[in-house]
Amino acid sequence: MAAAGTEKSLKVDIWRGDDDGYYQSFTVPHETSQTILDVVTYVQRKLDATLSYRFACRVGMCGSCAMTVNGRPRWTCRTHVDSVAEDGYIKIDPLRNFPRVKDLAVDMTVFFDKWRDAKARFVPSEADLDGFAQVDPDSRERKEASAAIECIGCGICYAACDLVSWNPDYLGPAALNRAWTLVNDVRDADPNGHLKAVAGDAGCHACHSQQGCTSHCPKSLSPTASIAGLKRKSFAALLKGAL
Amino acid sequence: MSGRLELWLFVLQRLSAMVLAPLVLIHLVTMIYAVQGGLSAAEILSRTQANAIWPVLYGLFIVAVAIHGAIGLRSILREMTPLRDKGAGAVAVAFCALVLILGYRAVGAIA
Amino acid sequence: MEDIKRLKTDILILGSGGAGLFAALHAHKAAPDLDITVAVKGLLGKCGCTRMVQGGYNVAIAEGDSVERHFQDTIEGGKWLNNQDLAWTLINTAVTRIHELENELGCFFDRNPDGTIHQKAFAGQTFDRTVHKGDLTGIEIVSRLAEQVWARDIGRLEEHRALALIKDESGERLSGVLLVDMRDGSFTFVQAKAVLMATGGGPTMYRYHTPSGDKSCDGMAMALMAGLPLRDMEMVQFHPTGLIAGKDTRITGTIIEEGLRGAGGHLLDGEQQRFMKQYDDREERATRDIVSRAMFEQMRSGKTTKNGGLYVTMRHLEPDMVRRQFKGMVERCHDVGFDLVGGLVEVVPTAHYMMGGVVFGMDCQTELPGLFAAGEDTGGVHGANRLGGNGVANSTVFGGLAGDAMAPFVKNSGVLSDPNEGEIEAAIARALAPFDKPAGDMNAIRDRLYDVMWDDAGIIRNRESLEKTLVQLDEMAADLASVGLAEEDRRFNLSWHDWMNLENLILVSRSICVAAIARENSRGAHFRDDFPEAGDLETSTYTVARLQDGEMTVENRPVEFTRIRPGESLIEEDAA
Amino acid sequence: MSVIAAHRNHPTYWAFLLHRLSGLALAIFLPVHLYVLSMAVGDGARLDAFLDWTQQPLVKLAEVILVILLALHMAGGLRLLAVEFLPWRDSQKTFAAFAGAFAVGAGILYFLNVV
Ligand SMILES: Cc1cc2nc3c(=O)[nH]c(=O)nc-3n(C[C@H](O)[C@H](O)[C@H](O)COP(=O)(O)OP(=O)(O)OC[C@H]3O[C@@H](n4cnc5c(N)ncnc54)[C@H](O)[C@@H]3O)c2cc1C
Ligand code: HEM
Ligand code: SF4
Ligand code: F3S
Ligand code: FES
Repeated sequence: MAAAGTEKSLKVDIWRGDDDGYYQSFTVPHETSQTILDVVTYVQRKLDATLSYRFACRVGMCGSCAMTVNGRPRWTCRTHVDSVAEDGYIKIDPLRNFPRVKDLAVDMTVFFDKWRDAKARFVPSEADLDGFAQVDPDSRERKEASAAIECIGCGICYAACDLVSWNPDYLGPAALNRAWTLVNDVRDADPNGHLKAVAGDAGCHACHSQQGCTSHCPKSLSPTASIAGLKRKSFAALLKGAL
Repeated sequence: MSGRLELWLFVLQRLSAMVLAPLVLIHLVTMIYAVQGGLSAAEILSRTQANAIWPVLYGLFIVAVAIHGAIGLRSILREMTPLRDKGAGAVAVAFCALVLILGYRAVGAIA
Repeated sequence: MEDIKRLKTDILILGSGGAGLFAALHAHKAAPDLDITVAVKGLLGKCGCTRMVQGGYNVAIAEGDSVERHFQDTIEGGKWLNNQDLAWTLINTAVTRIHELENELGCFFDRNPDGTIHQKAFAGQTFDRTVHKGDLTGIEIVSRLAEQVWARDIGRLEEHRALALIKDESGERLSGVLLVDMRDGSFTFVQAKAVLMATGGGPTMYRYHTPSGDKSCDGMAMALMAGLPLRDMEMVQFHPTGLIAGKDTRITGTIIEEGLRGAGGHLLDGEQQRFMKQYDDREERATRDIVSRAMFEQMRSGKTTKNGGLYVTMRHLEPDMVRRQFKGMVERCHDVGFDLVGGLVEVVPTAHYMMGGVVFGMDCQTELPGLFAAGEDTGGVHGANRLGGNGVANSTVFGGLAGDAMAPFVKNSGVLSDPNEGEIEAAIARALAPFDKPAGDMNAIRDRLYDVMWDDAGIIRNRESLEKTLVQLDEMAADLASVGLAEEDRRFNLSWHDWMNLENLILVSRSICVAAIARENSRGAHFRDDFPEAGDLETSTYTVARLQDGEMTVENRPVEFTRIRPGESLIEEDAA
Repeated sequence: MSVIAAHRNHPTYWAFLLHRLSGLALAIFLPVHLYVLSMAVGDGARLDAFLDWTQQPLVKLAEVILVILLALHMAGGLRLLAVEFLPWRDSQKTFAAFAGAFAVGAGILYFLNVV
């Protein structure tokens, strides 16, 4: 492929199969504006039509395309090859901490189930359904909520966290991060319910602030800070006897 | 399971840590100061027996560290060894008891 | 014969964009005892275009604004081709829907400094009425919808692709939908009392396109195969600025915000010269269709960049302003090696949205009893052009209405009718066809489809180019039919799905071409250089395409001006 | 390949690891320490003999390490308490560095005084 042999090429090792699998090596031409998703796509389109992977939006909005790239969990559609290749070498694995489906695709069900178990969803108050609650954009609560709200549910934090591997019941950084936005949502009718849901045995207190979540979140969110917030709030609630 | 155990353990561990921090600091500073002359039993005892504050501080330290260390060990065991809730809990309780017993003997000795 | 799994459900929803998720929630609310299943090509809430909405959600709630004004803008934007009753429903129900989104589902839209809801300007509108959450409104909406669905007892068939609408023996009623479980490649027939088609169209047959990768007009193709009529298929909206990052890059075609032009960004040709002045006095700030056409002409003249596009640049503007105001865009460009703040970013117009789609009524019913449709799969709401901000309103409004309608439909007249087994078998045979053939170059067919549609059936078209395209589409269909897949392994086989995507795209492209040939004028998104005039508004017609015995037929039907006629206005001050 | 998996190779993970290992080491050491101290009960000579034994360089080194660990653990613990109880965000990395520095400082101080 490399035109006149001048272009560089990449050596790419890709995990094939499910839990029992192997690495398959490919040589992929290196392009200037190439992302890891492009590399994977190239392999599927031109080199091995059976390669499985997942993506949707192509631009970092859907959180479907996360994989492990040279050992780190990343969104592949927004990871420029040049920023991760080590001497022209790339190794791509499926996302850690998830059951594998095939090749680079994992089963994310557990991640969504935990989101549900963390009761990480808005609880409306019956009273106020017609207007818009007045919310000062500079209030502390709104700022806390805003700082954490733009999660795309990519599961990268979940893959980066050792607690998830050590304690399979642990709700994980993303679900807790979402719960924190709700605890700070002045419109939510059940802040205590949210705290209760995350203060269980595998909830926010299981987190040891490893901060793998925060250092890998492609949206630069800090689940660590959100979880710390939940720890504080539930601590206070416990002392007040509200839990 | 009450569902609140972890929360209580968290609270206890953080509170005990907050208690330990100044105590350890004091201990470290006195140790650094004390070892300058070289350690001896008499020297230790003369220092600790001179003021009733020492036994109190060390007594507090023992309680705090027994709780704190036990909870810490429990997480490590649960997370990094095949021991799960029960086993880790048992080890933690044993640790706690051991530290309390040995600790009280030691504090008793220096008082 | 293939072993297939059979499931039964009361309500089957295809797709999990704004339309699908809203339908699920509304149907569940209306009748919690019904069994509801959402089947989706990707993961629930993590695919489709609603998630990609950046700008926001149009709704007339501000003081001084009115539903009449919003309606007027929508009809004028649609160049008088809209089904006015549908548009009226859209605009009125959007008011309910936005409150529902904010107060019941938990979307946390942006506020003004005084704490009231913020509404921003969006092109083509006489009032600032776009509710938003930063420039990631779609993520907020779909994430909130998805988590509400997860929290309820609603079934999910994720990574299940709908292949065909299956009728009952009589052929008079929908029996269910044949799906393929993409993970293991097995087939499932889901028999349902009501089915909602909310697969979201998506003009991904053009070389440059914005929608997410899972969209390949599957719903429209299934509708055509089932003999259903599609209206306004010639109306494909192009967005002026998509990224172009070189061959084999997935990010190519995705949107670079329009706000860049609004904020003073310049478009340059390959020689770094501005060119918009030749086309419009407003230069870069002209409307979407004008800028897209100008760019297309410019590209045809050959003065393109390395990757075959043009440039947008902000380098003459205050770098801090650009960095602050367009943070997301700056980062996105950076991730593929472009410097938006101080350099040049390569852009092209890009196929964005299909105004056309399945003919449906106010309660979202289609011609086929048991089949409902909502969202981008449907036609008629937007006419010849969709206002920015009316797309997500459309999918959430009609998705919700479909849910409201399906629940009583199932209760009152829903039956599980037995499928026509022959149809199931035929659909399976069609899906499995490529496995029997020797591997071939599917990429070449895809490239050809992209190029042909882009060059001859896209931003500028005429009879000759469209007829040529139709011939080529037939050739491509024949080529595709002879191309097989190398391996038998059906598990998570994306190449197999690519094959089926192509098949659907080619079919739907044919409907676009016949409709575009039938419309001998230029309106909104449809521009024919052999008929550049808009034509008489009073006698406006809309196109309806159908597949009948393998032939794509089309007819023009008169638009009914049920609420206002061209020249009239519902806005009091205008009328006075 | 590096000694640590790439996803773990960031300052706060190192901080976590050090904190955990130091905590573990302390937990193992503490009972011993208390046992030895309790020998002071009535039998100063045994403790003194023991203290003499601790004058051996190897034991000395072990002691220094323990003190470093204690300092490390405390600094790490304080960092954690700050992360958890003070509404700070991105200062964590600075804290990790600070913690390390404090530990080394205390250790050296001890070392200098002892040797
Ligand atoms: C980049 C971008 C930006 C946009 N910005 C705006 C904006 O600012 N404002 C606005 O109003 N509109 C905007 N739009 C348009 C808006 O996104 C769409 O109008 C609307 O979201 C369509 O919703 P939908 O529910 O019909 O389809 P989608 O949200 O696209 O959902 C379709 C669903 O169907 C699934 N599906 C597809 N095929 C199958 C199959 N065969 N079987 C099962 N499931 C299937 C898909 O996976 C997906 O889940 C934008 C669109 C794009 C692409
Ligand atoms: C000097 C004051 C101390 C402070 C401020 C402190 C602080 C902390 C904190 C906050 C934790 C919680 C870590 C987590 O769960 O993520 C912790 C864990 C721990 N501490 Fe301490 N601690 C101190 C002293 C001690 C002492 C003297 C011991 C010895 C027994 C000890 C043993 C442990 C253990 C074993 C853990 C578990 C480590 C882990 O879970 O990773 N600590 N400490
Ligand atoms: S918090 Fe960040 S890493 Fe985790 S799921 Fe959300 S966006 Fe992804
Ligand atoms: S990585 Fe895991 S341990 Fe806590 S800070 Fe993040 S959730
Ligand atoms: S493909 Fe959507 S985030 Fe990467």
